[in-house]
Amino acid sequence: MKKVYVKEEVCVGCRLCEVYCITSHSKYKDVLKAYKLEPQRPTPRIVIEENRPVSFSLQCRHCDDAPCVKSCITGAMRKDPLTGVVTCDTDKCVGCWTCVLVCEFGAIIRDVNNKVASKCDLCAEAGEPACVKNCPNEALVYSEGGISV
Amino acid sequence: MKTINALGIYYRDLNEIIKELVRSGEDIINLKNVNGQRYIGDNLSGTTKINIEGTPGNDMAAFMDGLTIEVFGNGQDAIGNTMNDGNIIIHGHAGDVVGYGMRGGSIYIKDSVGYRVGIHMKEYKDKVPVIVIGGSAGDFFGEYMAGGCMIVLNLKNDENIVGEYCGTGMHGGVIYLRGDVEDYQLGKEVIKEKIDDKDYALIQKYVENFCQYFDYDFQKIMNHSFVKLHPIGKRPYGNMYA
Amino acid sequence: MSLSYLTPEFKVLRDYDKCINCKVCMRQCSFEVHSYDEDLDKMVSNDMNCVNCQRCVLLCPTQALTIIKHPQTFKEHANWTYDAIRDIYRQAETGGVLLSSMGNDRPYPVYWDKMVINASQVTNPSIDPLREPMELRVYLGRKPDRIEIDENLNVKTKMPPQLKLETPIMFSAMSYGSISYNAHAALARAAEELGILYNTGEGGLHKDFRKYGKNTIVQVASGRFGVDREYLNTAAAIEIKIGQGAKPGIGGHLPGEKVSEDISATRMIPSGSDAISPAPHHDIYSIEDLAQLIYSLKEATDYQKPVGVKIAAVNNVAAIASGIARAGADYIAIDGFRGGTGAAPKRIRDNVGIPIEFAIAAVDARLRSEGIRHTVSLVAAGSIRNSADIVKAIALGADAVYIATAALIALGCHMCQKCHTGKCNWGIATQDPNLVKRLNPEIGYKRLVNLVQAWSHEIKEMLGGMGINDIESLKGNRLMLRGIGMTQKELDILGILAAGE
Amino acid sequence: MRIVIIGNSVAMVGAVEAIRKYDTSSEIVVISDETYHVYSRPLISYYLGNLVSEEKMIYREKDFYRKNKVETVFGIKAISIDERKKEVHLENGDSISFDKLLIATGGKPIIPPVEGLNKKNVHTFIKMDDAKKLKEAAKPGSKAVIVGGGLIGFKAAEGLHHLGVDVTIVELADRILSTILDAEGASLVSQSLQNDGIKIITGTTVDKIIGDEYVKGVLLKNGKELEADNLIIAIGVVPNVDVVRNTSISINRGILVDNTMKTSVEDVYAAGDVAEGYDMLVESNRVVPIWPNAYMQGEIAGYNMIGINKSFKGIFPMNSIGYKNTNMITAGITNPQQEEFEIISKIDHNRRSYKKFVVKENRLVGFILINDIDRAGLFTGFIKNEMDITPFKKYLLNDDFGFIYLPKESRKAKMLDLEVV
Amino acid sequence: MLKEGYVRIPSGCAISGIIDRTGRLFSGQSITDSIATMHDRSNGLGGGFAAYGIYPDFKDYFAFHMFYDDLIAKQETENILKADYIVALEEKIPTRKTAHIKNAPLIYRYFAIPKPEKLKLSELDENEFTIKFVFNINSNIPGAYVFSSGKNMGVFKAVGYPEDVANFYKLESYKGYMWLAHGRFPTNTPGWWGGAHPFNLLNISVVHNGELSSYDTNRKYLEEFGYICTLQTDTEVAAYIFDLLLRKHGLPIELACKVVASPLWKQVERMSPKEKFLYTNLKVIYGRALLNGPFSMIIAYGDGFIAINDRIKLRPLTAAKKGDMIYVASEESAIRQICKNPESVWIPRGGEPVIAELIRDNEKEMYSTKEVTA
Repeated sequence: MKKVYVKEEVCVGCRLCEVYCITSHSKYKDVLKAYKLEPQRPTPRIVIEENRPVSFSLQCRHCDDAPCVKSCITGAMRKDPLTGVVTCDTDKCVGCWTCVLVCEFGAIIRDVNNKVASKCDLCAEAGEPACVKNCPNEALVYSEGGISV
Repeated sequence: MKTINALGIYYRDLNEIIKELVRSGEDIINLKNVNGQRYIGDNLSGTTKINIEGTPGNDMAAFMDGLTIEVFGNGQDAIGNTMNDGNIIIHGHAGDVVGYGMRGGSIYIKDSVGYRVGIHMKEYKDKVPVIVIGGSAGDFFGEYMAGGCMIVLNLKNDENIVGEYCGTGMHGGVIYLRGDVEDYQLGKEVIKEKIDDKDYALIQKYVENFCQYFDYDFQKIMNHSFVKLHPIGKRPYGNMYA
Repeated sequence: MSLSYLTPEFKVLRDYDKCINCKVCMRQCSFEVHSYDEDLDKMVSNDMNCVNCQRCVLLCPTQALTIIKHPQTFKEHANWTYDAIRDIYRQAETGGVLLSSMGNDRPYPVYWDKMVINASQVTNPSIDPLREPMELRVYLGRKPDRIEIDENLNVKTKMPPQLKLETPIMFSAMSYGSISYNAHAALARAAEELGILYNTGEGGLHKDFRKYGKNTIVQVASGRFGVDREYLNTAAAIEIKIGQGAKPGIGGHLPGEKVSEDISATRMIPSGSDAISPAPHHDIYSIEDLAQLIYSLKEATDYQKPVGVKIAAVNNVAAIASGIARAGADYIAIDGFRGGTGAAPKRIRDNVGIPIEFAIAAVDARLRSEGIRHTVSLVAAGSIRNSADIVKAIALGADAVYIATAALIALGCHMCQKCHTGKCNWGIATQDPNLVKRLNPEIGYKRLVNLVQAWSHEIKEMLGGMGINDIESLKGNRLMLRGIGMTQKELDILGILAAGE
Repeated sequence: MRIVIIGNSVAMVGAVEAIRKYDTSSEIVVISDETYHVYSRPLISYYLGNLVSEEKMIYREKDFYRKNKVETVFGIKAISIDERKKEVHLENGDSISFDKLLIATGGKPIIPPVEGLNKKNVHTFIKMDDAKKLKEAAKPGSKAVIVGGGLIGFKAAEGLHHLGVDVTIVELADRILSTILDAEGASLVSQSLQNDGIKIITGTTVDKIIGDEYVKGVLLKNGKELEADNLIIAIGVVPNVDVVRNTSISINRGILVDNTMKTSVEDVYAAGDVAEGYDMLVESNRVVPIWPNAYMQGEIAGYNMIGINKSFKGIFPMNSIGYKNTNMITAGITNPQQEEFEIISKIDHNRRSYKKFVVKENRLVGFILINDIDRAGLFTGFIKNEMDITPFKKYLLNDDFGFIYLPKESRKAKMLDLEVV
Repeated sequence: MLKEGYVRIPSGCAISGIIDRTGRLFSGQSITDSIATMHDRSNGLGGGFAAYGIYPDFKDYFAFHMFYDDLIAKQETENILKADYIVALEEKIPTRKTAHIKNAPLIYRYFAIPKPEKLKLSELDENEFTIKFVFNINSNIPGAYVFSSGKNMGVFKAVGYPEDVANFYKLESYKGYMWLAHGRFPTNTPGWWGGAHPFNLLNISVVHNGELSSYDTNRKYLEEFGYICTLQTDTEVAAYIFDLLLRKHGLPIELACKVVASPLWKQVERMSPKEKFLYTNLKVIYGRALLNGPFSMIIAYGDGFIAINDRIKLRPLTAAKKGDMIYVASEESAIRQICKNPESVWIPRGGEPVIAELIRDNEKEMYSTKEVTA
């Protein structure tokens, strides 16, 4: 399946991916409105790691054998059998963080405000992940089967 | 071993012969009656030894990367230009700009050298170029020197071991002088110091070679005081710009 | 510390209605203009530091930023301008030589813009490059007087080495050190893709780029950085760097703090140590010495590689070029006084040298009058800004052009002229790994390829208009040019007629 | 082929989902003494505390059985197995034959031999019915004593606290959560509980249950007496191996399985809390009664029952639990006493956070994270993948620890899905 | 194409000089062999020689060597010459056909002395008178050029490699006690023979390697003293400066050398008070006569020559001695070619002249103190 990969060599650490992730998961789908109007700004669904000079953003790998799905105590975490996208049903999620415990990528973010797991859904609604679309340096790529180095 | 009478052979033809021999792995090449032919040893690598009788022309051993060249006579200008490795032994004096931009290997000169010797010598990792001079040196000795080691022995006791502006812009490497030097002769980027045991050991190592090549008495040379010149810092012009 | 008299050059206007405190601007500004004030819960700016590189402007996700020239003004004075006063303050504070970067920014006339190009009308046809053949390929190198063939039509002439260019554009010398690894990666790859050459500059050739050897011109400059057997053997051609248009008569100086491990390995000098390239090669103090080095390099490469010489355009350029041609150079690159640089003393950059337009015209004329024009190729450099400049340069007598500033602009340079600080926010003129990665070579090389391809197409269009279908027919074809708004003397030097003549 | 599964919890789901990935034709029969649609056992404390409604307890959507073509035999207990005849005997006298059998009967509470266990309002707390019963009995303002400060007791305490019950935990060990936490960690967590008025009594246990028909209180071994309206026995669980007694299926503490979840008897598998599978850290078989383990063992069993050879690499204990805003994640060996273990830890009282890493031979073998639990899975991964942590060991305690501290090659291999040459 | 005089043409070069201090005459073959060794220092666009002692039969006459583009120029020149001078002999300078020497002008020589009455009328001495004559021809007669005007000496030069030039002029047939040679590497091809070196005025001849960055300063300084720099070459100004310093101002040779290659202020600061006063004022007065930029040059002045480098020695120069013979050249090989085993070979320091004169009584040796045994 197509996933988001990062070329850390060209990640500039701007965190625009985060800005656009928030926007993409906001009600308005608009940067300004997402930040200015929404009472509770969505939790970004990506992890940004930075230890200068290296930086990169990390998105859920949507593992084939997703341990978060297997471990979820509520059944909130599901992998779509067709698309392979792993999503968290926040209605079901109780914030037990077992997914945080088992995700080897540390790619599941705790939405502490809502006490639910927040994770990359590849912007399923938008077609292309917002982080990839808005990465100013093409450090994020949305591709099938990894990228060559 | 191959012997070539270079008398009247144009440098290009001579070098073609030499290159061919070096590339075929010849161990020793004797060049007789060399006079003014340029570029001998240019950009060659290998272990060949070239013996030169006469006066080789300019840019001898330029870009050389290996080889040993022994000159039984004087050298001209720009010997060992941008040389990377190898060994040069000159049984006489040499002209200006010896060892320009030299990065490795060694040059031993029995007598004096001209101006601007060791300009821009630099070292990198295990490559440490060395020039040992039996006589004295002209002005601008070690200018912009960025690495390596130069030793001036002043065995003829010239009034000045080196000329003026010695070590101007120097930012690496070390110069050892057998004898002393006045402050006015030094560039403002160098400091003069007494040598310590480590320095002595280093000098000793190269002087041993020198004595072996030119048949000098080692003890006689070493029974004399040396001074050491080294740069104040790696950034001579760090504060020049606004 | 006493009061500094300097005032900011630029002002950051932040539209707080649009600012979302995302701090992208803060993270992207190496000059530390932007910061977040926790008490105010606002982003704030330090205008003093702003160089107007526009990184923040372009990355701001809400277009909340505008940078303007600082409205702060001095009393108007035609002589003691703001810049003149500012420079004095700077020097009075520091006692230093004023350093600047990129090309001469003084308002000298740009002669390219005073020349116009011809087109066919009726008496001969224009050519449509979309349908009809159009050749841009050039060969740089010494051309023998004549071809010699035997009775079986075998060529007997021993051809001097030639450099093949698919389009008469090369990327000019920029050293690894003055520009970043990624910038070099982009240039090298673009050169390969385009079938042209790029130039290492004097900072050595990184081992990663040896694979682009056949598209690489390596430089031998006074510092001899990174010059060894492999370097010489890898390259397609060797260029002796004598001078640079932005700073004729001045050497280069890469400060130790930019000599990273990687640069140290490439230049083969200890890291952290200044890399000084003095103005002269210490083995060249006269023209016959240049000949000596040219032939030293030819000997070194068995006469298989062209050896070029790059000089700055200066008063005597025609005579010097003639000497260089006779010294055995295969090509001469002439760099006009508007050429770029990673660092140059401002006064030198702004006051030394002559425009490339005059230089190339004068050199071409001189070499022709001596009958040696064919023995050497000419490369014009020093602020070629577009394809029309190239057409004009070739019509004036160049065989090809070097572009550098234009290439860097394609890569994202915003001409803030702060290369010498090493803080290039676009990842070009910097060695800071935090900044270098901002230039993605994947993107960069494509942009360069796009630029050169676009220019090449435009050149074809212009050639077609002139009724020419081979770039060779443009060389020295000064009848294709006319001058506007020039004195007779200027027209004479350029060897062109006035418009209407 | 007919596959029979005894048990209706997560190991069953793991098995069914694995089977149905490749095999849509085999018959699957699920037997359970409970009557509920498969629900989440760990959520019973949430249910108890009114944090989750009963409908939300379901672990898989309502059409799970139908969609997966599972025949359910619910409300009837399987009482024995005839492994030779390949039959499961139910308490109603029926038998169900099988080609493959998965025993996923889970655990059952440990009941200590204490006087007065027969009084009303003495509860256990592992099943939905337990929770319902307790919720019914625990009135706001009433008092509850929880015997056992382990995971079950801890979660029960939280639930009860949410109901407004005055809770006291009685723990025999010197601290609560002693199986997963060390003294520092436990004290930090205890603090949170105590701040909410939950009382914790350690170093003793219940000696006697006081009361008549209903529980009134307990007498502790230390002689102290506590009032109680409800008493919750939460000492722990043991594998529920009742159904395999009197069979040739080997049992230790749980049903012994190999790394394909097969028991000692052909065609009979076991998974989940009832199984004693391989623990990769202690390098021997062990019952690891945790939810993710149960799913994965069920899944492996499922695959193997339909002939797909997949083996279980092993498991180790890991838990993510919390009390209100106190979250803790632990895994592996968390409190070793032997010297061969290296401990890297940091406690921050201001942030009430605690990090502890247990290292053996340059491999991470366990950790405790309290309140600073983000990206805990990275460490779980290191344990699971037996990663040599030497290159980044010194950064483990960094607040921003992540892949960024890993050597570039291994980081990229991991993140870019590639084999880096 | 503009030739020297209309455009400034910097050039690089090879130089060589030989003197037999006893005054014994020797053929031009030696100097030819010497300069030919340095073939690659020139590019075939200029070679020349100065030979002293070659015209003993006419040693009191100015020997004018002339290039004429055509017979009109010759006629006009001879009209002026014969109006002012008694011409003892006029002839074509003998040449031989040489493959590499092309486009030769008309080359004549005249042995002449000023007519006494003209000299008297001019109120000049014969040297001044002759200089004026030379300047007049060179400035005012199109196509005529006096390229040698000393006594008992002559300059021979052409466009070509020096060895070809020697062959062309049959230099092997001349005998002199002092010879200079020059191989030129100009930065263009003037195609004009007058542009080759040596440059000569009266008995001073200069061969030069390098380019004077101070050219225009030097030239304007000389013009104040009546010199007309028709060639725009460095060699020309160098010759005039020595003429000014040695002949007109009567400076000792050593001091003249300290003008063209003056000590640095830093060095002057270290001198004794007396020296300091001298050198300070020398620099103050003759600052614009400093030859700045790279050069090594040989200045012959009849009795000998001075070989000197610029003060920071940007050009090569090697000297050697064997018996009464003194040799100087850009490269040692050029000396070794004709003197296989000199007694000593040395490399003079920057600004440190090698002065080699005919031996007179009670005279000490004046060449450099810096010697290295070969």
